[in-house]
Amino acid sequence: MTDQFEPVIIGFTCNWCSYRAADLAGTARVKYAPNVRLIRMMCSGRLDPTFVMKAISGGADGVLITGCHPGECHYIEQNYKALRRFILLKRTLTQMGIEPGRIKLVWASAAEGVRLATEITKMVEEVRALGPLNWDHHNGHQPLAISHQPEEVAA
Amino acid sequence: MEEITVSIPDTVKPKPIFLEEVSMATPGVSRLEMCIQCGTCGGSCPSGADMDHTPRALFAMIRAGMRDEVLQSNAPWYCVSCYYCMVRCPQEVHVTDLMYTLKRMAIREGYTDHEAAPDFSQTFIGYVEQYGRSFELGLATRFHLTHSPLRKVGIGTLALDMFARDRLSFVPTRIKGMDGLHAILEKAKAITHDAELTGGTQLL
Amino acid sequence: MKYGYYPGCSLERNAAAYDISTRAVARTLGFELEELDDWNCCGATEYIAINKLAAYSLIGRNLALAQQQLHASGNGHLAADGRAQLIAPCSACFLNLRKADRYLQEDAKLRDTTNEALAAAGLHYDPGTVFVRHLLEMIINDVGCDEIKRHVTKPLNGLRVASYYGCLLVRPRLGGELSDAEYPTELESLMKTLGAEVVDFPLKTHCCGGHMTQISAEVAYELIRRLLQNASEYRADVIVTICPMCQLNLDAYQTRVNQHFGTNFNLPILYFTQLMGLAFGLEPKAIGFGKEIVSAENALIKIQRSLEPAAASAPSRPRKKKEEGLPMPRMPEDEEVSA
Amino acid sequence: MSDELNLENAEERIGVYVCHCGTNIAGIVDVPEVREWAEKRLKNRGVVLARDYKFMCSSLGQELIEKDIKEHQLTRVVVAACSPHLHENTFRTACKRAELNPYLCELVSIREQVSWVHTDKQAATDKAKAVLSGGVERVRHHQPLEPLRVPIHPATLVVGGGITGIQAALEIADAGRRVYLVEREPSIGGHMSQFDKTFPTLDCSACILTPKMVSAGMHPNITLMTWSEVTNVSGYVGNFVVTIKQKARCVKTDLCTGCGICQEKCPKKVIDEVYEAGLGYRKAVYTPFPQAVPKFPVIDIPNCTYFQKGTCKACEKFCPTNAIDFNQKDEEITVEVGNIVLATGFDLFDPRRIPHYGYGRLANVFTNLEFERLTNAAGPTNGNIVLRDGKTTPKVVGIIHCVGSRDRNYNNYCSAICCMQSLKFAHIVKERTGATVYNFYIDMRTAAKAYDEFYQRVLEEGTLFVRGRVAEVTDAARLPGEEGKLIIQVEDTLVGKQRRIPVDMVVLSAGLQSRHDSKEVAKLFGISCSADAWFIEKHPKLDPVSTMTDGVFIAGCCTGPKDIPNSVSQGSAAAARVLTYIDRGEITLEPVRASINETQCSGCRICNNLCPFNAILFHADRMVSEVNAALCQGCGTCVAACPAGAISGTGFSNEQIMSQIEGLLLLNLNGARTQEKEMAFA
Repeated sequence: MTDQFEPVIIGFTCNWCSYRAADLAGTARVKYAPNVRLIRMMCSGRLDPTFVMKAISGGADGVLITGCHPGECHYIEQNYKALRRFILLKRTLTQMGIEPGRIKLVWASAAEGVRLATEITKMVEEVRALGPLNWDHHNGHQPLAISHQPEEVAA
Repeated sequence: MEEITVSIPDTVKPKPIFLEEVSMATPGVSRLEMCIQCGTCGGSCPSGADMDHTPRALFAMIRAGMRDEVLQSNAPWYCVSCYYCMVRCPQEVHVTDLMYTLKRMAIREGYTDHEAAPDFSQTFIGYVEQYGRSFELGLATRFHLTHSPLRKVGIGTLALDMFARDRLSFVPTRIKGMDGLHAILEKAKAITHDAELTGGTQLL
Repeated sequence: MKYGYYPGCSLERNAAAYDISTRAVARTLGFELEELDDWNCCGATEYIAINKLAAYSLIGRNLALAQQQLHASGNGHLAADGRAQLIAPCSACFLNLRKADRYLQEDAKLRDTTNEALAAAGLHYDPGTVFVRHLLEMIINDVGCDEIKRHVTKPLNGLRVASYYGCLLVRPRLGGELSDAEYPTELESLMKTLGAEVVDFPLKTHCCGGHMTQISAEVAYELIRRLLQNASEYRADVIVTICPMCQLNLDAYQTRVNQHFGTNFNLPILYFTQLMGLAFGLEPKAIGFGKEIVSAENALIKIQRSLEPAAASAPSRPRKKKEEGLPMPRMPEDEEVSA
Repeated sequence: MSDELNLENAEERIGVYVCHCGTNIAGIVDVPEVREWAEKRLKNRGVVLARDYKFMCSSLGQELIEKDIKEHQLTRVVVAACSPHLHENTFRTACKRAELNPYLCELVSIREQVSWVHTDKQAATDKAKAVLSGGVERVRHHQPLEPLRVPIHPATLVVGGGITGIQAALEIADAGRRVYLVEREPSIGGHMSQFDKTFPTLDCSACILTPKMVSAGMHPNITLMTWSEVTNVSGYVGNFVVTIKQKARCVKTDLCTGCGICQEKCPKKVIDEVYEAGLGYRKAVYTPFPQAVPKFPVIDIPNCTYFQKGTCKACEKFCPTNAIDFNQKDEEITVEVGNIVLATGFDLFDPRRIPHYGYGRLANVFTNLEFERLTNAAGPTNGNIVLRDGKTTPKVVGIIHCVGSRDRNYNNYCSAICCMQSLKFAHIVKERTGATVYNFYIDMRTAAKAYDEFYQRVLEEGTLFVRGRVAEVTDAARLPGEEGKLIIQVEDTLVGKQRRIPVDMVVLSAGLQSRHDSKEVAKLFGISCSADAWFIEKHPKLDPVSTMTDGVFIAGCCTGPKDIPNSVSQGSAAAARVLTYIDRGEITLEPVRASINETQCSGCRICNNLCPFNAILFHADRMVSEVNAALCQGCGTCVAACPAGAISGTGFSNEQIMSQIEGLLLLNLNGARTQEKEMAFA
């Protein structure tokens, strides 16, 4: 690979739509940027803002949140709650001086493998353009030591 | 990271095969590769009956790399730009745009010495490059004098009717910014010329 | 309402009737057309056949000028989305401008090189900043038939009109065109609003031959013949057009077509703006009547005698549900037909 | 951090297994390197051994895991292979066989999410490492769980009374189980009841369908609910509660003998847009066709003179058994079922959308469904193939394939049945009228048992085939011989020339498309739709009649265009799946549920309103909330919302996700993480 900056992006996916979209992208051999690492949850409604904080403080350069299209939630309406949290979260992060472009919400149904892949590649390029998240992880200092286990502080 | 993006790489290969060449030289996305040979274009074409090859056949020949046969074909010159083929194509191939591309290639590669259509186009743009506006009378007369002197009589009577109703002018209108337009077109042609030399197919 | 106006070469002379009637209609309906300063030819269908980049630069100059002039002269010209609105009455000009804008947006390389060329005259165009619209589409969607109806003082009662769209306004679909690529109905509803009787005209979006009249007359004559044939089969008094090229081919070449096929068509070819003018009570001379080669006199007379019964009705297909035979499928316009 | 973590569960002994999946994974990911890396770098995270194997899912691969669990006292297992949706169960069962709680096993996807979607081998291998490391961190926090056991209600709901639904209902009913068969129309039978002949055998559609309809109608185990629609579905697999709206029939079914006098006497003639495809008439009180099941008519209220004008009541007057009841109201019926089969079928593509084919404008252009009625002995012309005028027999007929199909402007897919259907039409026209028949096709698709032989037969009968997609159908005559005809303009692509073929009748083989309301239906039953609004299978090849939603099955054309044989097979397949569930009596569910730690709950009630299933109840006395595990679906929204962190979601606890994040970011490795990151993209 080239020596250009390779961002790391943590992606939260919904078990019913976007995770299956990722599977579909796989079975259809749709190519996308390898910079994203996905986590499966039962529903985008499960997304605890602290997860995002954790990812960012842990050195992720961006966070991708995905869920079912509005009105298509497997649990009726929980993706709307995810949406609300996302908007709030985005505002908070912006206040902390984190570029809004580093966190993104994408709706992707189980049938939209190609779309998910496109969105991922797009976001990777956007974050690459933003460059590394501008605080230093080297000395183990964590600006946001958010954790449900206080002792679990990243080295 | 081109190789792992889902978008089609926007790179000009040094020696593209004929199919790629035609597709690339077409503005926007031609979708030529997507043709399923159903013949909707050939069936829809108002002048399809006069073409030596239907658009569909041309596309098959392009795939087969039959460069000479394709560029010698009269089909593009019979295209009346009605765009029926383009809106009806089940694969959304930009048929009409491709016909323009083939015309340009044919002219550039000297396949069209005795065609009427290219000369008409040449004459037409001749006036545009000279005045910035088209000039019907000049166009009609000059073109027909060189091409079908026999018909110019008929055209003549037609022209008279037009005069009688003040629909034809003797003198072309010349735009103020002619120098500017001239500079623009010269520059454009220069760029095109470079592209021809460097094989920048996409610009041709 | 204020719009940029790109008349195009034809409207200077051979289609002067279109230009005159357009400006007249604009005055009646109260929208303003600001002509683009020092516009140049759009290249018709010719330039693109010779040199792509030169063709796009030629059109690019107009778009660049429009961007400058219209964005400068204030919001009057701007659409809701902030694009400057440029009205083209000629279908070929309309398509060339609209298409160039679209492909310059899609094709980065084309955009950059075109601007490189424009730079030679200190010009620059940002694709998407100018919203190119055809006169008919604008009148239908911005003014609207209800408003137009208010201005109709001398309805065209009894005049049987064949609405002819030709190709380049309805095809290809680049967004924002009329209702359909092959069976649009806007012109018909406009004509009905003017009080005219609209005849069925299956070939309404077929080709007039374009530049073929110059290159391969026989091909063109046949295309023209089909149109005249079809229109007269449905007993049209006039064919109404929206494009100078269509008008020229159907009007100026009608006699030659008659010679060529031994037919005797005598169908005046008028611009829709001329019929609007008539219905608005404007003087025929003031809206370019008399410039057509095939005289429209009979048509004019007919409107005066509008009280007389209309001509024998045209061959019509069984559209309504009939007790004998099998019912026809229900069509959206059925209600309209029965009404 | 990691030191503490080490101590925290130092006792964990994790086994890591990396699958080659032949070359599917190994072709892109350097599997041995990943294994070695895990062994070396994740040692201090509890990984005691790491192996790679050609096919982990093979019995040998599974035995490998079982053996290790026993010999190396593994307490956790991580398999890096395909998607958990494919093989999670396989490996869990393997653990179970080795007496390790199946929920202590984690499957991470390095195939669908790595090797299949990336091309750069180094990048892919590095990502595989990160994904694996995420799994290892996550598995450390897994809890031994017991699957939830849910009883299966033995009754089944079948939605849609076409051939597919009938088939499914009969299979289940014959097995002695209760079925509620719900149909929107007044009679079951669906599209098949409108056909005359069926390809390729040409046996009479009614003759083979009617017996099935009758046995469905008579079957003691089938509750037939026609003129009805499902309005609400709640609950989950095994225990659905379904509300069905029974539209007012205005006919007392207990009194009606189906004698048909009411239909005779009804003065109001209505064009039958459904059963007769708009080609024939029915009365305002009607049964769609003579063999209708049930035999009871319905009153079409919007068209009934009495309901509209207040007078008439002819049907009531003449009904010998006083079965007419104008006062009937719509009824809501609630039933409990354990499983649901959706067989809602298809809509026909509307050819009016292709104006240049002239349908609706040109009298003698017909749709395929109209033509079926035209050829059907019970149809408006008693099976006579005539023009729209009702008398003239066509001398030349053109049949156009792919109308609205294989076309990006309309439906981009192949409708699968049109080729055979058009061949069938060609045969019937020849047989009944001797007319000249043209078939206009793009590609001839006759790929099923005895289909191509039928093509041969139609060729033999002298039908003319033109390979070309028809450009337009017009009545604008141009050449001699075209006057008064319909002209089909097409490029004969095998000749390479444009042709204009004058015909008397045009038949459009309009494609199949999803029901206009399939999106709403999908939402009602909690399943998903493809872009074309077809219902999506759990797995297109290996589980074609199941959906992502347990207990909801799909069969027939609602999943995509199908011919009758395929629809019937799917009906039976769905029935088999349902019967398996019923016979098992209960099914085990993922124990993914939320639970509230009362000591931590502050009673703020934020979670209460978040739950769409009302699974959280509040104990005012103790001021704490509690989750009803039976109702909880495990979405986890409340877990994320609880300000006190009092709610935990099994399977997806904060610890599990938090540590997976750390793993994915390689924070679990000792030493500066940034180096690791560079390593990760060396």
